[in-house]
Amino acid sequence: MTRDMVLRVVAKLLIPFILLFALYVQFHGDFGPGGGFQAGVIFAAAMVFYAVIYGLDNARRVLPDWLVESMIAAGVLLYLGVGFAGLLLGGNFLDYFVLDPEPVAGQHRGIFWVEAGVAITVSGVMLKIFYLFAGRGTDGEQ
Amino acid sequence: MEALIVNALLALMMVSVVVLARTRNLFAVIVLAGLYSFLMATVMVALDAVDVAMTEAAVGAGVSTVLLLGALHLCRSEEAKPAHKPWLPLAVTATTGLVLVYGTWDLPAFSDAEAPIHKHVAPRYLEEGPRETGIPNMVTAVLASYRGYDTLGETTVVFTAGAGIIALLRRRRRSAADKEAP
Amino acid sequence: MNAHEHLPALQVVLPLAAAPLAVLLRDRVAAFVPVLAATWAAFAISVLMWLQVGESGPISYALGSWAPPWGIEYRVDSLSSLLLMLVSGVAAVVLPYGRASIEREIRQDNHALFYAMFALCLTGLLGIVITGDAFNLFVFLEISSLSSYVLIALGRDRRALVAAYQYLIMGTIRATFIVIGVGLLYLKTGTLNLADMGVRLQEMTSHRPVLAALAFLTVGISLKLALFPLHQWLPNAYAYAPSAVSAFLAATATKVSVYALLRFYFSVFGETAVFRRLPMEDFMLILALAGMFVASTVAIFQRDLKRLFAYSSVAQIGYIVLGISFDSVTGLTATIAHLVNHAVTKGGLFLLLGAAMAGMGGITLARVHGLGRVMPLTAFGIVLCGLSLIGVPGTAGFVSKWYLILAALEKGQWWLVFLIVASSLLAVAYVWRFVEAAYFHAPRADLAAVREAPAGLAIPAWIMVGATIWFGLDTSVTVGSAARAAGMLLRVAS
Amino acid sequence: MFAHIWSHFDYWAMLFLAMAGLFIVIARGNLIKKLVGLGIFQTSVYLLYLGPAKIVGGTAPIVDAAFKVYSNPLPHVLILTAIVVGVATLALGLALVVRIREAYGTIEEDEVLRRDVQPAGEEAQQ
Repeated sequence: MTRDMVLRVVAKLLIPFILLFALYVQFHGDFGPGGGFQAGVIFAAAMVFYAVIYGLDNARRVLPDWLVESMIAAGVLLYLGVGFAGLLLGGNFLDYFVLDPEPVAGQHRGIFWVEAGVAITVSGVMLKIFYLFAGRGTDGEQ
Repeated sequence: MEALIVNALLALMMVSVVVLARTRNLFAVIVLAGLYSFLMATVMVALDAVDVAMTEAAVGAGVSTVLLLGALHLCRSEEAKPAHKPWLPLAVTATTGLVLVYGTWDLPAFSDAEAPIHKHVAPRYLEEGPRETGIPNMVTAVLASYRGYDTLGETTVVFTAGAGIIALLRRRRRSAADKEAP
Repeated sequence: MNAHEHLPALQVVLPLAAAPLAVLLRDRVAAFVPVLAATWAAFAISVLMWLQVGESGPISYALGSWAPPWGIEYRVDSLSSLLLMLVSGVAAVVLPYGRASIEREIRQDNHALFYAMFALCLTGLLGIVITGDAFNLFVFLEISSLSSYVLIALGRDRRALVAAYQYLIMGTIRATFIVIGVGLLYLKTGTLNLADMGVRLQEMTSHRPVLAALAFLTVGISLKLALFPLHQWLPNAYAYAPSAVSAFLAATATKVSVYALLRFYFSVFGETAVFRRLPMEDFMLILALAGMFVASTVAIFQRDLKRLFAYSSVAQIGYIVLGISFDSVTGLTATIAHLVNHAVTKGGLFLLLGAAMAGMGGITLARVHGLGRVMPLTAFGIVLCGLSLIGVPGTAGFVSKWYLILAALEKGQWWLVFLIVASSLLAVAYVWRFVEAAYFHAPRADLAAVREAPAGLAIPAWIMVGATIWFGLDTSVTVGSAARAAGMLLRVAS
Repeated sequence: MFAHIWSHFDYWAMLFLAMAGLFIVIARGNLIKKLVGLGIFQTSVYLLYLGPAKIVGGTAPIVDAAFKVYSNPLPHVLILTAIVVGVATLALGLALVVRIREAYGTIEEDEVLRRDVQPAGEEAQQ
C-alpha cells in the first residue's frame, strides 16, 4: 500500500476508465479486436492496480476470495449453460441458432453470453492467482 | 515492404532470445522474455493478427511477466552456473531443428494466396461468416461460434489452472483464522 | 430434446460441468456428489454408445450444429467407443475409492478441488478419445495434462512436487510437438478435421512436411505414452501421486495416448504412409523390445512397490507397441485388447497398493514384509494382478499375450515368440519380489496388528481384480471389440 | 538458397526460436529459467501458424465493404487458444516452483534432486 496522495488520487481517477476500457474491449469484440479473454485480463489488471495502490487487504475487501473463487466456476458454468440451452431448445450442444426465433440473432445472443462466461472465468483466475502470489509474500515465511 | 518489416522484427526476436539464453540474472531474463513477447505481438500486428497481438501483448508481455516477477520475488534466486556440458540437449535440439528444416522446406512460401489453408475451410468463414453469424470480426465469429467448443475447452484450461493453483498455494484455513483474530 | 441423439456431447460435457460445481460447492461432501453422478453417468453413456455403435455403425455429432470441417465434430466408432467405456469405467470405480483414500492422503480443505481436478482429468481424456478434430484434441489433452499435474502434486511427499514439475515440462514439450505436427498437417491440407485430413493427405503421403508431421506427432505422443526411452517422467509421477491418482493415470492416461497414436497412424496418415514408406515397423519393434526388457529389468531392482509397478507399466507399453508394429489385424487386436486388459490389471494393482499403503504406512518392499499375514486379501489381490502381468492363463494378461504370439506366428517370426516368453520371465522375477516380501517374511513388530483394508478401499479394488479375471475367462467384450476396431483401422471388413 | 530463406523466413525464424527455447528448457537447471524457455518454445510455434495465414496486401479478417483481401482468420483463432493454454501452463508451473522452493529451499534442479537422495530417506524413518 502506498501513502502517496498523488498516486492514490490518480488511481481513483484511472481505475474507472480501465474498467470502462475492459467493457469496451468486451463488447466491441464483434466489430474490432477484443473479446472475453482480453477484457477479463484488463478487468483483473484494474483490480491488481487497485491492490498495489490501496493494499491487498483493501482489494480483498472489495472482491473477497469467496467471490473470486465463485467467479472462476461461474464463468465456465455460464458457458456450459449456453451449450445446454442449445440442447434444451432442440439443437445440438452449443447450437446458437435455436436461441432466438431469428437464427442470426440467436448467434449474437449465444456469442454474447459465451464471451461473458470467458471474461468472468479469466478475470477470476487472474485475480485469484494475484491474491495467492501476493498473499504468499506477506504472510508467508514468518 | 510488409515482408521486410516482418523479417526485421523476427530477426530482433532471434537476437533477444540469444541474449536471454546467455543471461543468468533472472530479473534480466524475465525482462528480456517480456521484450520478446512484445516483439512477438508487434510481429502479429504486421501479420494482420490483431486479436492475437492484443492477447499476446496483454498475456505474454503483461500477465506472464508479472507472474514471473512474482515467483522470482518469492524465490529470490540467481541462476547457477551449468554443472555439465550440454551435449545431450544440443543433440536433441539439433535433431528437432533438422526435422523442422526438412518439414518446412516444401511449405508454401510467405504470403502464397494459393496455399491450401487459403483454399479450404477458411473461405467459407470469410464469405459466409458475416451472413451466418451477423458478426464482421471473423476471428470472434470463428472463436465463439464455429469453433466455440474449442473456446469452451480453452476456458476450461484457464479454470483448471486457476483451481489447481488454489489447491497448490492456498494456506490452511486455520492460519487465515489466526490472522483475523488480532 | 432427444437425449439419445446427444450422447456424444453429454459424454464429455457432464464431467466437465461437475468440476465447476464442485468448486462452487466447496464442501468436501457436497462436492463429491455431482462428480460421482457425472462419472457414473459418463460410464452409462459410454456403454449406451458402445451398444449403439455395435448396432448401427459410427456416430458423428456436429458441435454447435456447424458441419465439419468448419465446425468441430465428435466421432464415435468401434475403437473410440471401447476406449470411452474403458476410461469412464475406470473412473467410475476409482472415484469412490478416491473418497476413502484421500481422507488419509490429502488435507481436507483440498478435497473439493481434488474432485474437481479428477472430473477435469476425466473430461480431458474422454475429449481426446471422442473428438474428430486435431486442434480440439490438443485442447483436451491440455485439460487432462494440467489437471493431472495438480493431482500428482497433491501427493503427500515433497517429491510429488518435483515429479509434477518434471511432468509439466515433459507434458508441455510433448503438447508443443503435437501442435507443430498438427500445424504442418494443417498447412498442407487446410483442414483440422481428422477424417477430412485423412482424405486430403492420400496423395501427399510422401511430401516432406507430412513426414515431418509424422515424426513430431510420433515423438510427442510417445512422450505421453512413456514409450521407452521417453518414459523417464512416468515412474516418479506414479510413485508420489496420491493412490487413487496413480491408479487412475496408470489405467487410463497412457492408454489414451496409444489411442491417439492409432488414430493418427491409421485414420489420418493411413497405414500405407506409415508402414510402407518408412521403416516404422522395425523402428517400433526395436523400441518395444527395448522397453519390454530394459524396463522389466529395472523394475526388478526397485525398492518401492509403486515404482516397481510403474516400470512394469513401461514394459507393458512395449507389448502394446509391439502389437502395432506387426501392422496386421491380429497384431492390432492384441494391442487394443491389451489396452483394456492392462488397464484393469494395473488399475486394480495400484488400488490395492494404495490399500496396502493405508494399512502399512508405506510400500517399500521392506515395509510390506508379512503383508500376506496381516492383510491377506489385499496381498492375494496383488498376486492375482501380478499373475496377469506375467500372463498366466486364466487372467486378462494371458489373452493379449496369446494374440501377440499369434500375430508373431502369422508373420513367421518364431524368435519373437521366444522373446515374449522370455520377457514374461522377467515379470515373474519382479512379481516374485513382492511375493517373497509379503509371504516369506514376518511383519515388523509395530505393524503386526494392522488390519485388512476398509471396504471403501477394498471393494473398488476387487472390482478391478474381478475384471482382470473375467476378461481372462470371457474374451467376448475385449477381444470381440478389439478385433472389430482393428478391422476398422485397417479397413478390413470383419 | 538465399531466395528460399527470404521467402520462407518466417519458418526459419520459427525453427530457430523453437530450437533456442527447447535448448533452454532441457539444458538449464534453474526451474524459473526452464519455464521461460518453455514459453519461448511454445510461442515460436505461433509463427508456424500465423506466418502462412498472412496475405500481403490483405487486412485483418474484419469483414468490411472497403476491403477485398483478408488474412486467414482460422490460424488466429487457434493461436489465441494456444496463448491462453500457454499462460495457464506457465502459471501452474510457477505455482509448483514456489512450492518446491518452500519445500527444498532452492530452485536449481540438480540441487533439488541431490537433497532427495539422502541415503537416510524413508527407510531410516522406519
